[in-house]
Amino acid sequence: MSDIVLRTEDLGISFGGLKAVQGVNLEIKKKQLYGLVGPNGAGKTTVFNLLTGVYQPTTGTFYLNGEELKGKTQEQINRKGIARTFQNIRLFNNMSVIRNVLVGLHNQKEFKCNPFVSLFRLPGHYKTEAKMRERAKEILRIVDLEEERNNLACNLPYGKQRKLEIARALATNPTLLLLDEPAAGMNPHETEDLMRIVRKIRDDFDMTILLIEHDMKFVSGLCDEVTVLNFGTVLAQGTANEALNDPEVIKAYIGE
Amino acid sequence: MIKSILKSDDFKIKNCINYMVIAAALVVLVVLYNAGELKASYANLLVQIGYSIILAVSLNLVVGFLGELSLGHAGFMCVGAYLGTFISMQLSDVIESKVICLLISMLCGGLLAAIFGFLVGLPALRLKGDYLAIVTLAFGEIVRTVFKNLPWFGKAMGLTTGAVKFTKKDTPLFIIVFITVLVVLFFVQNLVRSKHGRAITAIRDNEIAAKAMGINVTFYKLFVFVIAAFFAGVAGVFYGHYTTPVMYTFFSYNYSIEILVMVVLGGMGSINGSIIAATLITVINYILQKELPGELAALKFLIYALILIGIVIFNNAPKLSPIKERLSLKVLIAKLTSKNRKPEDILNDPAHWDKIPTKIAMDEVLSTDLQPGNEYVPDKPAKGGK
Amino acid sequence: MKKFSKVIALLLSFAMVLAFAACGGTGTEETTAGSEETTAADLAYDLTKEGEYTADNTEYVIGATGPLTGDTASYGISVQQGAQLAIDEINAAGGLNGVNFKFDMKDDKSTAADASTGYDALYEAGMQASLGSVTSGSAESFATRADEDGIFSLTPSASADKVINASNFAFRVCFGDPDNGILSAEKLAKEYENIGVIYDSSDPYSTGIYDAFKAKMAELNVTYLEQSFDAENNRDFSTQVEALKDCDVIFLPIYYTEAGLIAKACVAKGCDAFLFGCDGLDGVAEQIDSTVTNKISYLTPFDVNSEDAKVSAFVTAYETKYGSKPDQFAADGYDAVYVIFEAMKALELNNVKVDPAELGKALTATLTSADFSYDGVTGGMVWDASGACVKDPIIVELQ
Amino acid sequence: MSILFDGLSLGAIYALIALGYTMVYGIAKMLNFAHGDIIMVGAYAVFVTLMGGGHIALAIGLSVIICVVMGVVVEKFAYKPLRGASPLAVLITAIGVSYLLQSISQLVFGAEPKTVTIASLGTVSLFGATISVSSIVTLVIGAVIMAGLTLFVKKTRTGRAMVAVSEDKGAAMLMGINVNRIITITFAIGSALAAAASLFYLMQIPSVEPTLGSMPGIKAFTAAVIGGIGSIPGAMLGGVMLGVIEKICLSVPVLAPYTTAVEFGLLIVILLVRPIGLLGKKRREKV
Repeated sequence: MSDIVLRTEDLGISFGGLKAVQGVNLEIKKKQLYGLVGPNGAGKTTVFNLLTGVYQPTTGTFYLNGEELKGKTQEQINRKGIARTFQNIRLFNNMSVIRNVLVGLHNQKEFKCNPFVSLFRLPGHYKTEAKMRERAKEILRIVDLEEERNNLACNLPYGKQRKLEIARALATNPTLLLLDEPAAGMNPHETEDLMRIVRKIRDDFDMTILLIEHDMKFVSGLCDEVTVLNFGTVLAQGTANEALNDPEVIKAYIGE
Repeated sequence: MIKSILKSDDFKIKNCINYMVIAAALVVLVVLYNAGELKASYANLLVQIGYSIILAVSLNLVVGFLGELSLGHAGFMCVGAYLGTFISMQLSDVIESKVICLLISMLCGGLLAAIFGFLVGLPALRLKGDYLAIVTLAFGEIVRTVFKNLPWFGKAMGLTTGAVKFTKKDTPLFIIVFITVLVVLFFVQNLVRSKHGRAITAIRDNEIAAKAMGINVTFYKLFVFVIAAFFAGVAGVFYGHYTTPVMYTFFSYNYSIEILVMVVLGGMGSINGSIIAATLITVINYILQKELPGELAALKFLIYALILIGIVIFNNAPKLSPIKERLSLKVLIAKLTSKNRKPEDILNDPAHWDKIPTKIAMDEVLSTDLQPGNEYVPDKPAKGGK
Repeated sequence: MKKFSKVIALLLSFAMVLAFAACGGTGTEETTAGSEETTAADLAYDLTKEGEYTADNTEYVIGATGPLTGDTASYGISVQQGAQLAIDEINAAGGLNGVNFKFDMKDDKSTAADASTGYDALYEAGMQASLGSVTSGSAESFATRADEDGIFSLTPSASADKVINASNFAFRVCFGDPDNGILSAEKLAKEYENIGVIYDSSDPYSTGIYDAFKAKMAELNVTYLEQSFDAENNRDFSTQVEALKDCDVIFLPIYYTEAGLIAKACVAKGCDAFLFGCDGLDGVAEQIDSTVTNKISYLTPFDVNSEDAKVSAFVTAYETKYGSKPDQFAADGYDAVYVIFEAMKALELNNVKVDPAELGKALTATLTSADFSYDGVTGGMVWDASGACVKDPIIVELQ
Repeated sequence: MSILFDGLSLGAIYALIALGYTMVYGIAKMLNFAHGDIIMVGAYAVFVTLMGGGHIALAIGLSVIICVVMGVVVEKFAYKPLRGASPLAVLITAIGVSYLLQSISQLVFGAEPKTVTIASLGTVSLFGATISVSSIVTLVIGAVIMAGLTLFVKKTRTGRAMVAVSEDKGAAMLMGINVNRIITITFAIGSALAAAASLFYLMQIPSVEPTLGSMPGIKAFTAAVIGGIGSIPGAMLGGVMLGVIEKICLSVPVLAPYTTAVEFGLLIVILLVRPIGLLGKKRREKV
């Protein structure tokens, strides 16, 4: 029981009369790579938004390592250990690559630094900055972006921007990493590379990862377990092969 | 340890050149002054330049770095000018030295303005863009209206500050102002070049992502408003010691806009730009006032307006950018220093102000429902169910 | 190396703070000028001395600042035109011993800071005497600065007492605000039953008169109805007039622009109260038309329709030159220049490069001396030691 | 009662100006700071025609034409080159245009306030209060103009195109709408409304000066924001509310000097309670 990282109970939200998501029950175990798939508009990103506090659920609740996080703000949830990437990339475009990651490191206990320490340039400031830089470089190394660290985020090619988002999320030292379509817009070669990185993150950091993806090869090649959503409800759950070959799922994707 | 400090960005020449330039200018001016070569008009102009720089740099924190449009900066200055100078006048009964009165009242005026900054910062948590702009404008006008009617501050007559005003016999005020400029610069640059500055610019660049990174948006927004208000209050205290009487008319929204113009012309998020623009605009105003006698005074605004429109259109019009590329001084300098950069790259440098999208992007203005305390609350499902 | 330069710069600046704090301490003691009484000994002067910035003067330079742009620009422009007319007349008549005069007014937008900047520009351009500034706030600023250099200032229109108190060398041509308020209160309390007041809470002139009026009325134990507006923000007077509709008289301690609007609001509201004001109301005739039936009168030293030869000559000359009738601001500006001219003539000044501080002391001594008076278009004037002008108001009635 | 009427007719003026702000904001997504000065231009047009002995109807016509031309010209030369640039740059340009118009009118007409003679329409007694006919006319015509504008936006092709542009410029362009033309039309309508406002303004406050437009402009902008910027009924509601509150405050002697503070305070309170204004539309940001 204790190795369940994320548990949702009957999670749901409705906008006006529209039930965007309802009755989602997930159980994600430690170090699991968990996929969330479904056709467009199935409510996948909405689930992410619920889990990160962008929306507040109208029904149900969710727990991270047994602690209820419903009702917390985005900032609080991030500090509790859920980090995410965005479907439409949301980098800090006018900052260099390394600074994007440094922002991710902002709340780490080891890098605490009172604003007044920085204002008055006490030695603590320099110590923290140097440590943060070292750590940021380490993280960038994992996603192969160390060389690019002084480039502007907005000047990176698309695939690298996606990787930078992952690095930035990783920098917040999460227990659970939510990746929203990480392979979207990547060519097969880049996708391969990304799969390797995701596995490496899981192994190196003992990370639990929940990801949304349309690329079925990516999902089936990577995920241990999969939940299929359609019209906001769970259509199928199980191992990647089971779920994706479920006749209901095939119907939902291909139509009647 | 020392090595890491020396290696940090603070000690790169391009990051501390502004301290050196200002300090050098100050030393030269002090020498000139002591030699009797500096006219009173220039000494006074320097005071104006000094407090304009403080205002522009502090507003840049809000507009350029936090990305919130504020049209009420003169309001904070007003608080500092009235309350700070009032305190200074009370102190002058006890303390003989005007300089010490000034220093104490700078702190007090700044702190009082900071309290107002906190109050204005609160709506900033819920409002964005133009909505915040009109609230800050409203705040400035409210402050002004209240001060113009309070009997302790001379009502519409204004607060006579003759007792603490710096005269020709005192320490030249410009020296204190410019030392303060250096101190303000020290604090502002330190803030910007720290993890906190990164968090602030992250909020500007993408507030949602910043929240998802766990940045405490509430804290940083308030923090920036408070700091900026503090410095504006200090500028106000200087104003009160520079001229008498302190009158509400000076602090109208037109003045807030003038400060904003300094920030925008200097470059959003560029501190050196703000310093240069504040200096230039103050000098232009001075020259126009001095050189256009009598009937031609109305021409001043005409010229000012044309310069303003011209610069903004030239700097921003998408169609003019090829011409600008050819003429840009920046490109020229960059070409001389590094040969392998293309003009487009140099101009697309994000340090160049017109390329920084601030959150004032109008399309985002109306999306107010994601603010803390105002999370999207879906309609309750129809009761009873059909 | 780089670190050192920064550290040194900072140390240097702090050292300077300390150094100047130290010398500032000694500097403050003798700076309490202003309202203290001056003695004749202080005013000993030497008119042969040359000033620092006046060495190149070929004409006597009289300076002033005033609002030439912005909300109050019309007052500044009137003063400027009146003063310029006087200068032209003086020069046409041969100046002072053949030396011409020059008048220069800088725009101050009615702000203290710009008045101070304008003062600097004028001083360094060789200004020898001044008309101070037009509105009270900037005139106070101007006078404070002028006091530092000992420059004489004779403000045409800044009526707040703070202005003449700010300097030993500051005088005025107009009435003081409290005089206006007290005179009006006495007159109205004596003659009328239902009294109403509309004042401008954003204007020093108006609040100055109103405060004195209020105090006097309390002293006389007379009640009245009070309404106010804020000229920056409200220019629609229907509410105020509505509230005072049943009064016999409405006291308007305000300027003529708003008074004209109030008169028109009276027409719109069917209010036929008598409108009574102070010198600020001069010029209201231009602002109203035949639809206004209310009786209007005001206390003023200047009546544009006066039969007096001096006044009508001035009005004709002004109209010829500028195409409109002069208002009280123009008349004050005109008189102020002539007062300075006459005082300089009385001093038998014959040095175009005269030091402004010496001239300031000389002019102050002349104006406060018992035998100096001037009879101008705004009446006969003498000055007391405080710088206030003593003259008799007349009551001008319209229609 | 009479205060209410005065407030309503003042509010109608604010509402007309606020409509101009709101429309331009809704469609061009810019704060047209110079809008108040267009009113000033309209007022001078009325003044000049009347002084020249022209009939009031001619004055109205000329004022509308001049304002519309002015609005379109300003749009073409000052704002159009900046389309696609940072909105802040456009804001600064608008401020520049505002200064420009003010200084030109001072150079042409002088700073002196000029009185305008518009035949007084007399007063009537209504519910025991004296009310000037001009304020009733202001109210009625103001209401008609606003109703007409609402119909125009809802029923005509151009009006619907305007709504489309305000919702999504890109999509509107794809649908074959000439966005530039729509923006120009919006400026023309906004300026025509400003001309109407200038006439009503002169009926109540018969005096023109170069800075005439700035304070009503700011007040009307406040009204537009109170009502929810971008919303036509919101602008009307905000304008009328502000007018009435201003008059109520002014009628209480103790409160009167603080009227401006009360008005702006109200704005802040309303925005804190409803960050999108009273009738503003909520829009959601996609995450």
